[in-house]
Amino acid sequence: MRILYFAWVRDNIGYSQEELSCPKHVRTINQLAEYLKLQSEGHARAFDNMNAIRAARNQQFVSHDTELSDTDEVAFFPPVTGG
Amino acid sequence: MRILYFAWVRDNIGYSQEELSCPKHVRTINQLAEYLKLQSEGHARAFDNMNAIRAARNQQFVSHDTELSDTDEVAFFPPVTGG
Amino acid sequence: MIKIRIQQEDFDVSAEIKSMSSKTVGAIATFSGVVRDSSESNSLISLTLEHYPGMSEDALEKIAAAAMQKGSLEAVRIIHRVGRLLPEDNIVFVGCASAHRHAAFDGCRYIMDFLKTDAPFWKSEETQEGRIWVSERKKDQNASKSWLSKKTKKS
Amino acid sequence: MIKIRIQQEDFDVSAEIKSMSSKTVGAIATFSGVVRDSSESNSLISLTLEHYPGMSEDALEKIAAAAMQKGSLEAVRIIHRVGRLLPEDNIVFVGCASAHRHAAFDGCRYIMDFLKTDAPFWKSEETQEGRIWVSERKKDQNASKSWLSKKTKKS
Repeated sequence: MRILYFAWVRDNIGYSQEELSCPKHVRTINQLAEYLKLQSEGHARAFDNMNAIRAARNQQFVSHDTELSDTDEVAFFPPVTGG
Repeated sequence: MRILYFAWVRDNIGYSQEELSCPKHVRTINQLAEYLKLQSEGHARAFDNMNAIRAARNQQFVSHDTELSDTDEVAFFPPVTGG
Repeated sequence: MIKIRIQQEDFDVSAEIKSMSSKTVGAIATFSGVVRDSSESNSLISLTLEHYPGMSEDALEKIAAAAMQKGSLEAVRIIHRVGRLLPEDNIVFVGCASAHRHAAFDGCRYIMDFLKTDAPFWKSEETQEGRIWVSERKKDQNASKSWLSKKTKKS
Repeated sequence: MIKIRIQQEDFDVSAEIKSMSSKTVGAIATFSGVVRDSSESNSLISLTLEHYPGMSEDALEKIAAAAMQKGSLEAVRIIHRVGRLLPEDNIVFVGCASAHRHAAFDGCRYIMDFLKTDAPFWKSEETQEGRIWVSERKKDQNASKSWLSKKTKKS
């Protein structure tokens, strides 16, 4: 699975993307975030408050209970502030 | 009194302005139009349907029952179509 | 700040936008009215704009001032061309600058709605069949009346 | 026709308007978003725009297509700048061309409202105190939600 980070999510984690294979029990966006929190202090900070996090699967906004597959591109970021 | 004509009102009358002194009984925009209708066939055509005519006194839109004085600048024209 | 111009010459939207910019302006909305190919009846050769000099400037100033007062606008521009114009020529420009976008959009729309009913300009169209005066549009009357009952959206 | 661009370079509004003109276009509404001097807290030194390449283009295409379908627009342009910008620099341009003005205004407003909530761009502000990420604005959420219940005005 390819995972991308943007804005302060990336600043906390320290890099903008990573590739990883998740354990079988990690099936949704929320479960992926919980799993990522174990990776580093930066990840833990980034995913501390999931209400402040938005996610995309294959470049479409998705809700946190969306199921994932291992070939997905998943992105985590704050609410958008463009325009 | 200075009287100005615009758009098809002017086309009917054949010129764009005239100066005239009205008889005492001509006191409102409507009465002025009635009086002007007697001046020529063109005037009569221009003021045939007063519902199609708008007026300004001293460069402000006014209703047809507005009273006039001899020093006023009065203008007659169709509804505006700019923009 | 308000600037009004009535002129034969064309205008440059980029230059107008630049002239409205400042450190407190975050949003600039513009409107350009353009001569269309089709007249009320037929294919259009030209459009001629006539106005009531003196009254037309005053009317535009008054509309711009009302827009400024209604919304929180930092700058307003109105340029109305007069004379003979061809298809695709610009007719009118309105620009509104504000800190926020809703005020800028509302300002442009307000000015265009009232310009259509309260500014002494008249259009005549030249087609193969000759020259006709454009007649007033009921929906323009309704558009400007709608503001009397509508509250301004704040951004 | 829709054209979307995401770029570091500035844009020229006059050129964009020209590219939207045609014989059936009578109304062109534009919006320019500009960097203001003031940040959420302090005087602003610079603003940096980041985006999610690929997804950001798709999101803008989708918003433009929805605007086209909603109103009767003949052309839509969206340009979003990315990278480091200074006060008074342009951030975003939206242009909508239509036969009539109400559709053009509605199109611009619709696109800006959804761009603020549905396009993956993020702003960070540099001030004397350092760099902060701009937080989402509740009123932007409300502005885009309001379209779901609102009927499009026809001109």
